[in-house]
Amino acid sequence: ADIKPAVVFDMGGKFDQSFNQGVFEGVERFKSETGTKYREFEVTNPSQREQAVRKMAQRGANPIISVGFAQAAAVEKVASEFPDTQITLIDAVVDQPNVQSVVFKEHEGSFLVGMLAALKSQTKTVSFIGGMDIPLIRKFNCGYAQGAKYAMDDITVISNMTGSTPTAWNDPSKGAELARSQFDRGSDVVFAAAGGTGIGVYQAAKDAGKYAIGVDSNQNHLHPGTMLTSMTKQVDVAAYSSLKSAADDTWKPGVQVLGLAENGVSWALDEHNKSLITPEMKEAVEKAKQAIINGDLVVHDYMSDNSCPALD
Amino acid sequence: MNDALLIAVSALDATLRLSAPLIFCAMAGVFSERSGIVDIGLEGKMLAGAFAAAATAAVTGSVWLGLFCALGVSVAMALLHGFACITHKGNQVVSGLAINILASGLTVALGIAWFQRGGQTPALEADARFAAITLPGADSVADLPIIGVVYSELLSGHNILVYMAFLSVPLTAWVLYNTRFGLRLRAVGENPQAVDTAGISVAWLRYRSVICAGLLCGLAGAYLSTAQNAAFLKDMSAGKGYIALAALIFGKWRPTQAMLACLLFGFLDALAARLQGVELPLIGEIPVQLMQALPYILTVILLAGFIGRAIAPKAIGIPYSKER
Amino acid sequence: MHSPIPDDYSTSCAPAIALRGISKRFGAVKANNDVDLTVARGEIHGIIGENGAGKSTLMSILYGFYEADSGSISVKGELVDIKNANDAIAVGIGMVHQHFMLVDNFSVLENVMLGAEKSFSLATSVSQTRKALAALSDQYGLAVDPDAITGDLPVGLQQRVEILKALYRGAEVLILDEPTGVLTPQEVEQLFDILNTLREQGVSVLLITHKLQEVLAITDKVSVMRAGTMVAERTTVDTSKEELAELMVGRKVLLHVDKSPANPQQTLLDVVDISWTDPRGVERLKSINLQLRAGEIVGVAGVSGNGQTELLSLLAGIAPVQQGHLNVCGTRVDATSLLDAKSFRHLGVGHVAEDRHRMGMVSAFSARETAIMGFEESDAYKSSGVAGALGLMSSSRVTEHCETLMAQFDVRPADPHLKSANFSGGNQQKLCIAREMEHQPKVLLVGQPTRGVDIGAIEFIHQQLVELRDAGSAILVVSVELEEVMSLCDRIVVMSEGRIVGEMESNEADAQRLGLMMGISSTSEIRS
Amino acid sequence: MSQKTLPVWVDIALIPLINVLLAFVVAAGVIVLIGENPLEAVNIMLMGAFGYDEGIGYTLYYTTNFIFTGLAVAIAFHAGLFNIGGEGQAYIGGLGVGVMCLALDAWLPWYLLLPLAIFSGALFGALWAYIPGYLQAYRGSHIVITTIMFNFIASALMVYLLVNVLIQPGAMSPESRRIADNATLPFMHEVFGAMGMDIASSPLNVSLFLALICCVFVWLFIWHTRWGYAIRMIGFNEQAAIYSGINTRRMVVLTMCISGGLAAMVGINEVMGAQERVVLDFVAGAGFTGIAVALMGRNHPVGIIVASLLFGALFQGGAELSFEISTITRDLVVVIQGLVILFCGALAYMVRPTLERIFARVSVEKEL
Ligand SMILES: Nc1ncnc2c1ncn2[C@@H]1O[C@H](COP(=O)(O)OP(=O)(O)OP(=O)(O)O)[C@@H](O)[C@H]1O
Ligand SMILES: Nc1ncnc2c1ncn2[C@@H]1O[C@H](COP(=O)(O)OP(=O)(O)OP(=O)(O)O)[C@@H](O)[C@H]1O
Ligand SMILES: [Mg+2]
Ligand SMILES: [Mg+2]
Repeated sequence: ADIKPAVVFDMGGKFDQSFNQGVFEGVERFKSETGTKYREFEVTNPSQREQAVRKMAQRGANPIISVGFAQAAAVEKVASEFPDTQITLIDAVVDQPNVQSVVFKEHEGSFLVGMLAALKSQTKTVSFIGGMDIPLIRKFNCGYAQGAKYAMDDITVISNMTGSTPTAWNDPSKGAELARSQFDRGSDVVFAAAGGTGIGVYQAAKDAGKYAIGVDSNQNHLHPGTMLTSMTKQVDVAAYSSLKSAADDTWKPGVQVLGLAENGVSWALDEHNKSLITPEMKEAVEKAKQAIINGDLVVHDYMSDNSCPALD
Repeated sequence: MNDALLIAVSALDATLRLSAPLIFCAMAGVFSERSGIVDIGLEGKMLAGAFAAAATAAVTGSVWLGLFCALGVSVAMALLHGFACITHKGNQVVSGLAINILASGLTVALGIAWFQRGGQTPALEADARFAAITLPGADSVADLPIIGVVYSELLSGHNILVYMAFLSVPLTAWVLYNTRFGLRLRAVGENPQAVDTAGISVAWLRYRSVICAGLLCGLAGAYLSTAQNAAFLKDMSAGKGYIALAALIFGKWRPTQAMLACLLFGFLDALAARLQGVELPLIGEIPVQLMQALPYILTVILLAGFIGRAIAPKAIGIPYSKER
Repeated sequence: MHSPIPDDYSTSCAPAIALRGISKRFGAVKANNDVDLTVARGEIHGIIGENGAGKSTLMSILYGFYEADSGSISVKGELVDIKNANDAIAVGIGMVHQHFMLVDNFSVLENVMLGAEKSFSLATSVSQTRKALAALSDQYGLAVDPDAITGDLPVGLQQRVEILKALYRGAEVLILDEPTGVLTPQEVEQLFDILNTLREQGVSVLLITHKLQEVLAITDKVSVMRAGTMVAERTTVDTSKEELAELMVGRKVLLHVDKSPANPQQTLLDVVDISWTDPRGVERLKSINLQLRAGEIVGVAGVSGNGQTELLSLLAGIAPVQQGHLNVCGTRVDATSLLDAKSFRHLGVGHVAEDRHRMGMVSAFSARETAIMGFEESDAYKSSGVAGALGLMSSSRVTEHCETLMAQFDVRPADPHLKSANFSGGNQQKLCIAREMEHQPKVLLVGQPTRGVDIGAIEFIHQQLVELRDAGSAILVVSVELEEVMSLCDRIVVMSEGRIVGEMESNEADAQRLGLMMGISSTSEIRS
Repeated sequence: MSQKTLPVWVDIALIPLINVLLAFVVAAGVIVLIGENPLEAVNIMLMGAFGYDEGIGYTLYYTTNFIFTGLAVAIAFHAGLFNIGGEGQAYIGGLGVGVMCLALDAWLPWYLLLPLAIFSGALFGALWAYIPGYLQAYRGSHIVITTIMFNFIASALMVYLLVNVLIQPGAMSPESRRIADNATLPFMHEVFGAMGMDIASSPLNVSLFLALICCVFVWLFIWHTRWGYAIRMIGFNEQAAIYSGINTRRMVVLTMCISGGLAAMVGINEVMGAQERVVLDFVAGAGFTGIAVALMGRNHPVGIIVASLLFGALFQGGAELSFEISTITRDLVVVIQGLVILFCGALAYMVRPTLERIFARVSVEKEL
């Protein structure tokens, strides 16, 4: 069927090197494949979320992709006003008959890259740099620490958050500085879940000859030889398949939890980093992945109880 | 012992990197404010410079061309400030604010139009950035105790703009205290009538001062986007212009003291990155926000006259006019 | 005459400076109107005149700070075009401004060199200037530490720096604008020694002052200005203090105030041993003792700048008492009292400020707002009922009040809503006086009651003051107009250099005697 | 300033109008540079801001904030003080509003809570302005610098509180819990809905009325009370104020407190109205926009309402513009705002000499 899709990006903007950008890439792919144009809006002010989603609905957009947990309240409201409009909400859950909520098990993916970091580390110290200090990012952090400790139980995990405001997603200088301070404290692998801030982290790792791990999309190509791997979160796939299913009339409301089993999160291995990953590392990680999928290995989700035993 | 030294050295190393843009801006502030023109617009000029540098370097691949454009754009904004405040006797604070807002909007609006990356410029290749310079002999002395570490780790290995930042301080001091231009500049900030009756044009003198400020802010901007980082990002100056302003006041409008204030604020920043989540004996964990606010708090305390007194140039902020 | 032997006939014959037909307006003010002036080489030429006569303006034109609207300037016989200070310096004119043009936090050396640096690098300039300065100091006996911070120097030395600045630039004509106003007697003496030396070296000096004593002591020639025009020129040896006093302060119309003899009653204001030092450390008032009784008008005569302004501020509660004390209508006020102008008003003190533009009114206010200054808290202007309880003022009451005052004092135009700035000077003054008199003050302080006021209005204001006196108020009038003081006041005190130097009943006073007393300074006492 | 005088309407209407037009002409240049049609942009902005009920709602919602901050800047201006700290005062003021609402929302309905929240917000905002005011009056620290510093300190403090104290456990973003429904200000669409009129929903709430009441308050206070009289006297001529016996220092501090209290009312609109909770950075630059508003509105409540409406329309129309034209983003609105501040503030007197010449010529011709 013919669809009129629309996307409402959140405050970071569609080039945030993170989930907004992931959605952007997904819908761009859909656009180039099907030639379907879409409307878009970047929110700049908290009060604009609802305005934007509603306006999309009013203009007859269908489906609407609403990006980010912060839009949950807006989606909840607008969804009830426009029961015929299909809304896909990414990274949060809204219980409405016309809303599809897509959330990810970031802790599972983080667990795997945590393992890789620990296996690669010469100094028995690895580190994590988050963007804004929010539970979602602590979830990454917690999964990462669990993975590292699972692979090597006497490893040290250093964690830092860039800041507590949205500017923390966009502060590469600060990210680089944090990374350097972690290297000074012995870390030789750093995982950044910090949006645009990560750019600075990777650069610092490259300058210092350490390893870095990318996030959300596959960022291995940024600095081959430095990027150990990336923890991919298939936001683009989610966005793409949401539009695709709408076009095929197979779009379904409800909650989709995408973890390792669903291939919603994973670790990236490609030509840019294959020389860094030894067969033993790969084997260990794949084994753990299988165990998690089977349910033999349970990764603790920070957001389930707002605590992280692995980091205490 | 050696570990402690290394950590100290690395914190100081970070201090140098972090204070470099502050120092450029503070020196810019010295030129402008010592001539009697309030410069709230350090932030905006730096941001515009950062954008110009990154955009040009990304397109041409030449970091020097980028630097050149940064200087040009920043000076153009300084001239706008001068046009408003010197020629039209406008309110200097309002003009500075306008420049900051304009810069923050224009850089992103143009960036989106030109590069389609949400205001970001394309990431720069290594040769389109200012690379680290190893000072002569750094490797050979690296093994000497203390001195070797300090020289090879702390002093060596920064990019050229960091060195220029620190050179800009003696240069500013020299211009200010050892040249005819500096003498007149200081005079016009204290008593423009004295300068006028001595047969010197107040307006032209002040224009030259704000141009100097523009040049230095341009350097700060180029540092942000082509040396410290490898691209321009929206609002990447992140309040550094205001911190530099605070440092300028903290340093009582004097180059060397302003530099020390910049180093202090840079050190606080470096420390903040290292103290995050660390329990300190007796004090416990220091909130990051407190560290971030510390430069401003210190400056207010200084301004209130509780630790020494910062006396501004007498004629600062007052448009000069002959008529009573 | 002190002219040196001419070394070159043609240049020495021509006057050092000749001004012809100089006019300059500031808005509506004709600050200079067709002024001529000639100064010979090696001559000290005095220019005297009242405040606002246009002396400073004329000198600023000569120095290129302002451009004249019309007229010409020649230097040594050649017509010159002086557009800015640079041009003036180039033809050898130097000026010491009334308000010093010095950078306080610079060293003496830096101040001297500013604008005349010989090279881009200061080091070279500094050493050159240091040498030149030492030479100049020797030549003219102008010793001053070149490395001292200018702002820390006493005013006398600061003035020396100004003179050195001019000489360093090769000035052959030196303009001094009221150089003695801020000096101590010793400093004045030193200055005069310097001027004598300069004259001997062939430098022409233009000396602007109010002080007749000084003019007679040092000048060769004197020019008198009044209201923007040059009214007379005299050779000093051929004139007298009396003549100059008359030329300077004399009015064509002698005012006569109709009044009965005073009938002084109880003391309402007692000033006991008051001394006062300004923030710069200059002692402005020195042991002032003064009594003001109900039913009399006391005049304070004196050249402005001799402490009258400070005295008024102190008596009005604007400046705090430092030493000594006051007795204001039965209340003792000393350094420990925390009273402000408002408290003084409550004690019954009215105050017409000397300078209405700086203090007495707010140009941007409408007349009705200016008319309640200082009394805005009065219940008379409150709204009635709830609005009043909430603190609202009644617009109509304020307007009515202003209309009443305007009618009483014949303020024109009688428009309470007109901006204060748009009234003529005389009408502004009438409004201010009306405001202060309305509340029947026990003590009324009046600074320059008729400055810039036309003759009709002067008479009216004088009458009002006399009526207030007869109603039992004590009035203190500060004025630079001798005629006014003599005709209006019952008793006159003369102030000079922060002291009361004389006191007399007004029927014993005459202009010459007062003028002489005003000119009395410790300098002349020391000299004689 | 110049001696020559111009008719009043030129000063208060024509010059601001010319300045705004100049700003828009330059902005049009930027739009052309970006490759879009400025006329189309203007059309979209106007329609977006005033063309339909939701747009009007948003425009007025922004306007509400700008009235508060504009009044805050203006009242300080009347005393000759340049309060750049509206941003921080509004932020801290919102904290005051939030604290009161969060503490009492379980017990009180909004109409009982509102006065308490206004009081608490104003108190917090006033306190944040008190310190710079005090330092200016009694210690001679320059208010421009101290208020700038206080904006940053406020921001750091609020982040700390939101992240560590106010955040509800488990929440993603640093924001307080929602204020209970009965305690939040009714939205305008709810009010109209109750009256049987159906209008589109927008964040516009009853605090618009509070803003208008504040305008009346400021007007009365400045021009009809003795405090306002004293404030204006200090602003025009401090010497005259001292002559009149006004305690200028105390008035400076008082003025700053009122200014801060007015800025804090942004917290009512945002915390108690639009967002219904304390969120990060809810002031969103309104404090700075207030400076432009006060400059354009010539520090008079009526002018401030007009200027706020202009900026409100600019924000809403600008959002609409970025909605419709993908190459134009929100940042262009920032540019226009900067240009308005530049032309209406810093270059306010640029056209004056020209106009004076024109008017002088016209009046001479009339005389002939
Ligand atoms: N820059 C100016 N702008 C406007 N009016 C001026 C200016 N300078 C002088 N005037 C006016 O011109 C007139 C002459 O002033 P001037 O300073 O020359 O007087 P003066 O004789 O030096 O008086 P004083 O003895 O008080 O110094 C006065 O009415 C003064 O107010
Ligand atoms: N700026 C102005 N705008 C409007 N009207 C003015 C302005 N200045 C003066 N006037 C009016 O012009 C008239 C003449 O003013 P001016 O100051 O020349 O009077 P004046 O002759 O000096 O009177 P006085 O002797 O009382 O000072 C007055 O009625 C005054 O109200
Ligand atoms: Mg004079
Ligand atoms: Mg007059």
